Amino acid sequence: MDFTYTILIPLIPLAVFLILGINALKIKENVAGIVGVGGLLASTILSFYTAFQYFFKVGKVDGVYQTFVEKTVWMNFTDTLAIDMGVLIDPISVMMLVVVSTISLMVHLYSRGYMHGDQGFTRFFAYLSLFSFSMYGLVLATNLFQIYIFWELVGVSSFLLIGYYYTKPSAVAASKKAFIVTRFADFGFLMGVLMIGYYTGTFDFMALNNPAALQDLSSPIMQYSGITFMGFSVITTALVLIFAGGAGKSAMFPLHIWLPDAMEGPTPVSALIHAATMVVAGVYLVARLFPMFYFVEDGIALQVVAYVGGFSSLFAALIALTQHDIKRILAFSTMSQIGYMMMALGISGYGGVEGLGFTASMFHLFTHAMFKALLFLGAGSVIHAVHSNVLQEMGGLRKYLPITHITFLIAALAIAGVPPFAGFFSKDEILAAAYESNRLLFWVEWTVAGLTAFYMFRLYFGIFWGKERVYKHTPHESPLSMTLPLMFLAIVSAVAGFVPFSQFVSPDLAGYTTHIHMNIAAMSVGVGVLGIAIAWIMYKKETDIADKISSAFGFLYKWTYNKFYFDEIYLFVTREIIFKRIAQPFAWFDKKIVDGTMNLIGNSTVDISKKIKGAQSGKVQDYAFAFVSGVVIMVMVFIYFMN
Amino acid sequence: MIPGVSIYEILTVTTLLFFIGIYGFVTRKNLISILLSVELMLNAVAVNFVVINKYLYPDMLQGVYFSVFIIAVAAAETALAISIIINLYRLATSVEVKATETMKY
Amino acid sequence: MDFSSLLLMRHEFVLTAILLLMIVGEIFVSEKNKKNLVFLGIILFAIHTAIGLLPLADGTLFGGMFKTTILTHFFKSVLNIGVLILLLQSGDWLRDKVAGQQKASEFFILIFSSLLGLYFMISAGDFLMFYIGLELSTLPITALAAYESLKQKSSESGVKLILSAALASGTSLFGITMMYATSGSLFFDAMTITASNLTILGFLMFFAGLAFKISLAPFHFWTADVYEGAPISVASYLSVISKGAAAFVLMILLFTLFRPLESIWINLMYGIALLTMFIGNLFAIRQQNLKRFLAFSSIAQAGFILLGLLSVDKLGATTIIYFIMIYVFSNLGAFGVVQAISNATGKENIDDYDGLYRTNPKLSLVMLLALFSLAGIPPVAGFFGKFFLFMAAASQGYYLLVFIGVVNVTIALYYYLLVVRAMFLRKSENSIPHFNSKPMMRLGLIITVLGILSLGLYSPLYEYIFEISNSIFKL
Amino acid sequence: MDILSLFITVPVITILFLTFTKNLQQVRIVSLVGMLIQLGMSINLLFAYFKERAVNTDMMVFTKDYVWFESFNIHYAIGVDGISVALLLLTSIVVLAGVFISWKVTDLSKEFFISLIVLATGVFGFFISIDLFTMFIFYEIAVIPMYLLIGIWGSGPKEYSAMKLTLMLMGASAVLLVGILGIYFNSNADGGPLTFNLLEIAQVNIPFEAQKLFFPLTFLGFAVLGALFPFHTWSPDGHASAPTAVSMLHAGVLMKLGGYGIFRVAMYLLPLGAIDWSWFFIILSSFGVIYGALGAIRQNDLKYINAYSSVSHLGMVLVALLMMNKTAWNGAILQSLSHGFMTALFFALIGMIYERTHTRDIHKLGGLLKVMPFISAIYIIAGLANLGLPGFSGFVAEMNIFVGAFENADLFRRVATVAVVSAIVVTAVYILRVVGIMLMGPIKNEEFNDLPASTWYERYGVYLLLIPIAGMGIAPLWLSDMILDSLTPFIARF
Repeated sequence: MDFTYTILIPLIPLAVFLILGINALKIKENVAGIVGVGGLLASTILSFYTAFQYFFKVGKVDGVYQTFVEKTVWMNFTDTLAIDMGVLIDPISVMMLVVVSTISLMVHLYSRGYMHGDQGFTRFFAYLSLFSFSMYGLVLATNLFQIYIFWELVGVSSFLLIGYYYTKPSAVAASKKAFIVTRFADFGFLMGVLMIGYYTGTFDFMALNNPAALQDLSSPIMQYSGITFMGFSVITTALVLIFAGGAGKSAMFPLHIWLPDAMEGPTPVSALIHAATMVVAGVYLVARLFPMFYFVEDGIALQVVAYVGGFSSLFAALIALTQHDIKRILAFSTMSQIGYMMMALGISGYGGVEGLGFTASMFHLFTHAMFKALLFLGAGSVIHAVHSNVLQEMGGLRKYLPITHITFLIAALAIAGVPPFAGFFSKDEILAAAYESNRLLFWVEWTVAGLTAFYMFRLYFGIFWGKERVYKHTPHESPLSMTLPLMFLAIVSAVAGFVPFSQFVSPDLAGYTTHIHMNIAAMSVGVGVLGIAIAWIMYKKETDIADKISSAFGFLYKWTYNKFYFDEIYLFVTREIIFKRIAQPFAWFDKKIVDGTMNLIGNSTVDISKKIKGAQSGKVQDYAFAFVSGVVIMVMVFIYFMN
Repeated sequence: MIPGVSIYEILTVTTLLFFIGIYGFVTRKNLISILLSVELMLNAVAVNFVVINKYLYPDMLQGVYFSVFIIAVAAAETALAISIIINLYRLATSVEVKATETMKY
Repeated sequence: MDFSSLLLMRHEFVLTAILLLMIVGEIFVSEKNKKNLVFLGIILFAIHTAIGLLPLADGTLFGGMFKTTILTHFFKSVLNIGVLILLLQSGDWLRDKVAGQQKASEFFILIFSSLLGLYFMISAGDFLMFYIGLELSTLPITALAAYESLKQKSSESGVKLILSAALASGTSLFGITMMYATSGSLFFDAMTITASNLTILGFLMFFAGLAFKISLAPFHFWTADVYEGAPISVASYLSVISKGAAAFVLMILLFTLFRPLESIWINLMYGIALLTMFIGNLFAIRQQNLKRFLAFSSIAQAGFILLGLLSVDKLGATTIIYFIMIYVFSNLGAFGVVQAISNATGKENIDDYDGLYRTNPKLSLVMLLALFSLAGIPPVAGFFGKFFLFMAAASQGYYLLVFIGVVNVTIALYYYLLVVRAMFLRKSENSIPHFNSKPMMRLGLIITVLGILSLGLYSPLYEYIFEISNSIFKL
Repeated sequence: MDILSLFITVPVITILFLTFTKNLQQVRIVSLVGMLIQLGMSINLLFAYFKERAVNTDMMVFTKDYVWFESFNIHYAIGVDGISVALLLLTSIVVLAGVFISWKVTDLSKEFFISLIVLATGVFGFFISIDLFTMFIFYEIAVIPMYLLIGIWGSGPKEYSAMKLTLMLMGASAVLLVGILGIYFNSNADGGPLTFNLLEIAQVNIPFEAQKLFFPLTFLGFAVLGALFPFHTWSPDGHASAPTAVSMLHAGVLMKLGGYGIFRVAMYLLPLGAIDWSWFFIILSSFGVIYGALGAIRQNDLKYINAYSSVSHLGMVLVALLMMNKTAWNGAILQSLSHGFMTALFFALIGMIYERTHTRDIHKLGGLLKVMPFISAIYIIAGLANLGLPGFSGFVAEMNIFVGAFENADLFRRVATVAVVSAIVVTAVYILRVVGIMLMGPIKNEEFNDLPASTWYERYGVYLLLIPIAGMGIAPLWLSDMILDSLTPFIARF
């Protein structure tokens, strides 16, 4: 089966980007919109066609999904080591294609309404296409280096999109922060890639993800795994470093600080990049290398993934409880949900039902993309209506924005894990997997499920119910171009749960069938409903319970409200340590010491010549004396040396 | 060939003469006397030539000729120097060494 | 006896003839035509230079007192060309400034006789001839230094020069007596130089006299003052012609007569070279008057010449001659420009040159080339001269000295660039106004520029010198 | 006239023509035409090289050899391999761009273009010559015009900077000259004649003591031009004072002579010395990488920022050269090329910004993206390229360097490698700092609103530099393979 045409999926958006980008100043808004959406529509159709072909036309060959690779050499490092460019078609990449296409298309449609009248409209669509191109490339990558290349590209397109309102200082700062923090993580990623390249002698996923070779320590890719670094095999170290890169992109603790600020970007961007697609790249990366993570040294690296994921999800959920900026709340919930996925990957096994965690994680990635994008777009629609994204300035919007209200509710139910919405199924699988393998993490995630439900409905009630606010001009429902995507996504998030996901996606590509685990489902739904109920009590009507509680847990509240002071710590490190304590002394050293010495050499020469000018006294007798003494000295030196 | 006088005595004398000349050159304040000291040096040399010739290599006369030339050249040198010094006197109304210290450093 | 052998002295005879002609002219030419004696002198000398280029057989005269080889012949021609350029450059000065004072022909007479002295010095076969040549080359110049009889500085420089010269010649004569005493002869061929203490003593004193003429440290102090006071053409004659000739002679004597003392004078040259380079450069850095400036730069250049002496073979000899030749052209270029400007405006300070390029671009370019050539910047000739000297030194393994030498090149570059800075970088409202230099000056400068540009790149010249420099060891 | 000597003759002829030009228009036309021809020739050379390489497996192709100074065995010997071909292309492009950018030079324009082209001639000559003597001559020819170029047409403390730059580089050439002479006088170690010819010397095995003595000298002599810490201080001042085109040419091309010379002369001829000394220079240069980057963080003058980033990037080149394997060397050459284009582009843009706003202090600038979108957009692209974004040349080069450096398994080089790699973060910091402060954010100065848009010659200059940057970044295969293949004779020496 030939999947070469899939190369078009990334290339079309690239072409669109170049067209729109090069004459960003000339192209009119509507043209740009049509070109952008059209281009992406094409890619989307192709992606769905690919998915259909892959899963149903080709299907399983003797019980396993095939992996198709089309690649060509891009650059040679050595005779054996090279960067290839190409496409790799296997269940998760196809799944990601579907996700990315769907969300991206929706966001494109939505943006035509949302960005309407903005003078940078064309530029915005150019950026979106650039992002889609990079994301497709990342998804289809055939080897570590290719994924790193597109990894950087999505990073930069996210940078551009966050800084889209470049006259807003906060936006500029946010974009810088996002880029530099992820760049810092990528440093780890790159080191990991280099180590893999050096110790295994290949970057290619097909070669790396070969379980047989991974278990046989004499195989070419594992031959150096004996070499240890700080007690771990170098391979493990490399994997941990690579995960660090993933953690940076996916805003895992402690590299999460850029995500909330990233909300400075236009809301569609937050929906596309910082909720649905780019931030899950980290999860995708781990999933991509799952066999390595799992088999190398019995998955020590995988443990790291699990605990980081688990902690991040709890950490983010706690912060989300107290935030006021609705987009930031969503941002933290994103972080916490990604934590879920990471954790699920971390505790997953490999073969058959063992791989439930893997499947669940991918499943959750899929569903989460849908309803989180929906939430963001909904939030966008709300902000579009009230021109504010502070929770306190909203309330009772349900009659002004009916469609937004309903869709938002569906999404909220989905994320809260209420059956039969999509979130329920994926979350249930995750919890089930966790329950099987790691009780501690299971309870953590269980709590998080409750917290999620609570803050989601705090948000929901806060926006659409609660006390009516006075709005400058009465809010009105967004245009169809915006609500259409909402409705579509709402439907998806409602029904996506019934996809028999484990049939398609599993670590060993074999696929298997799952069933609802009733007791766990009960527990999770229970805690979810509990959370919703509390939120109902506190925020449905205008009450002061919330304030009472918050004042009761004074310092805890302050901590969570200030995101545990993480930004401050980072600020301190960068401003005080790096800038003041390191860079400034360096500059001084350069100016004074290094440059100083160079100048000193020059000046001292001139000074000497000033000093000795007296010798040329102008007295002929002094000259004569110098002459004679010159002779005498010569003679004396000669005598000294000869005798 | 002066009987009873060995070459060493004469050479000692001439060497003394030479260094006296140098000493005079370095210490005199007056240009003319500096010139005289130069003459002393040259004469010391001239005597040297003659003596070395007579005492060591009497079969040839190179030294003697040389001393003749030295005397002649010295005369020319002196004449030239005097004329320049006179010219200087015309301009600076002094034949002190101090008059020749305007250019320095 | 066969007088045809006297043709070996062709240079000397022709020059003497010209000299006498000038005297005759001085006597018989009427007052108002005195100016034209300048042309006469230059034309005659041009003819002499032309004749000098004709081939000349090797040989000796007067029982070895006078020797001529293809090398000395070649070098005399180099000196001729140098003097010719110098005369061209000073021609206008003589006509306009001096001829009024009825002294134009004196200048020629004195210059020619000094040149004659250099000839004899170069082809001297014994110390008597050498001494006569030395004095004959020095005394007329002392007269010329005091040439501008109305300027006190001029007389002062004359006094300084003649007194120091007398001291120097006295010292070297004393040295000669010692060597005479030990070796029993004054003929270079007959002398048997052995490393006895007295000989070495004599050699050192003799060397001091020659070093004075080349103005090597610490025998250089007269240089700057004399250059400053003397007329520019005299200064340039001192710094180019007589210095070059003296260096050439020093090389010949060291390579042939004093070869037995090699182990001693090698170290001596090493030390003196270091001292001279540093003294020259360090003093040059803060000079304002261009004549003093060039004086010290020429001292530094002399220091570089000594590097070549360190390799006592064809290579060393060739590089030295080659360097001197290039140095003649470069320095004459610099002095020429200084003279042109000083004739036109009387300004001799570096600051006066501010913004020169914008008013007199051609002169500034000549100066630029000359300075780059002195500094040793490719592709102008000076670079090749210096580079080959360094190669000569390095060929004997004196890498440290080479390094110090190149460091000195850098220092030198600094002060040469100061002049360039004044001419090109600076802007000044009262900069020297534009003027057209006189035809003779222009011709002189053009020749120097051609020399500066071609001598280095045109390798056959070097190869030719390399060929003939064998004969130095046949002397 | 053979294909290579044309690279010297064409500029010389251009200069001759320039001397006869009457007015500004003629000056521009002549220099533009001359440099266009030059660019055409280098592109032609590229294809000719591929054709030749297919049939000819010598290290150097198109070799020509004319005796110059017979007694010294000095020849005018020329030849090229993949490396020099690439660098020639770089040079001609940057020079042409420089001509475009300095279209507006009116004060002594004739002299300006003459000196500019003299500089270029030196560089071209340096890259084609395989005889140490001619190489050295061209090296100095390339350095000297800088004095006039900075001193006359520069800005700020130009006299100081010009003098400093010239003297430091000349001082470096002092060290270099000793090294070269050392090589020359040891080139008869196997009893052959003394020679300056690189290829012949490479056949001789120079005794280890000599290599140990002369490698550091040769290395330093070139490395100062390559802005090796701590001899880099001429570069910030020099660049800050130099006129735009000169900064472009100097940072873009002239500084590459350093790395090229080190590779071609110091390392190729003295491999044992290189191995013996590498540890020391790795310390210096890898420190220089971080040092330059950190230095750039604190600067406020655009040109200083760029100068320090050059120190950091060229430090990478030196580290890579010392890592002693083909991948790293390939990276070093690619980095030389890519840095050449990028930094030239940067200086060109800085020049445009300065020309319009009359300041280079980023704190005085702000929101330029709104008022001069073209220039600012290109600046952002250049910045992203500079911090090694995939799709641009910088990434390709740096990845080669990193992978190559990582090939050395010993701890010391590992540490150096990590230090060098970590520079990508710092680079991002200072690039984004500039972008954030200067291009984004609100407009600081109302006058900026009515600044002129970019002119046609500026655009041409920019495109000229941008195309190769993107080209190298998107399709590096042919270039890197061409260089890799030329590296084989080098690796054979180690």
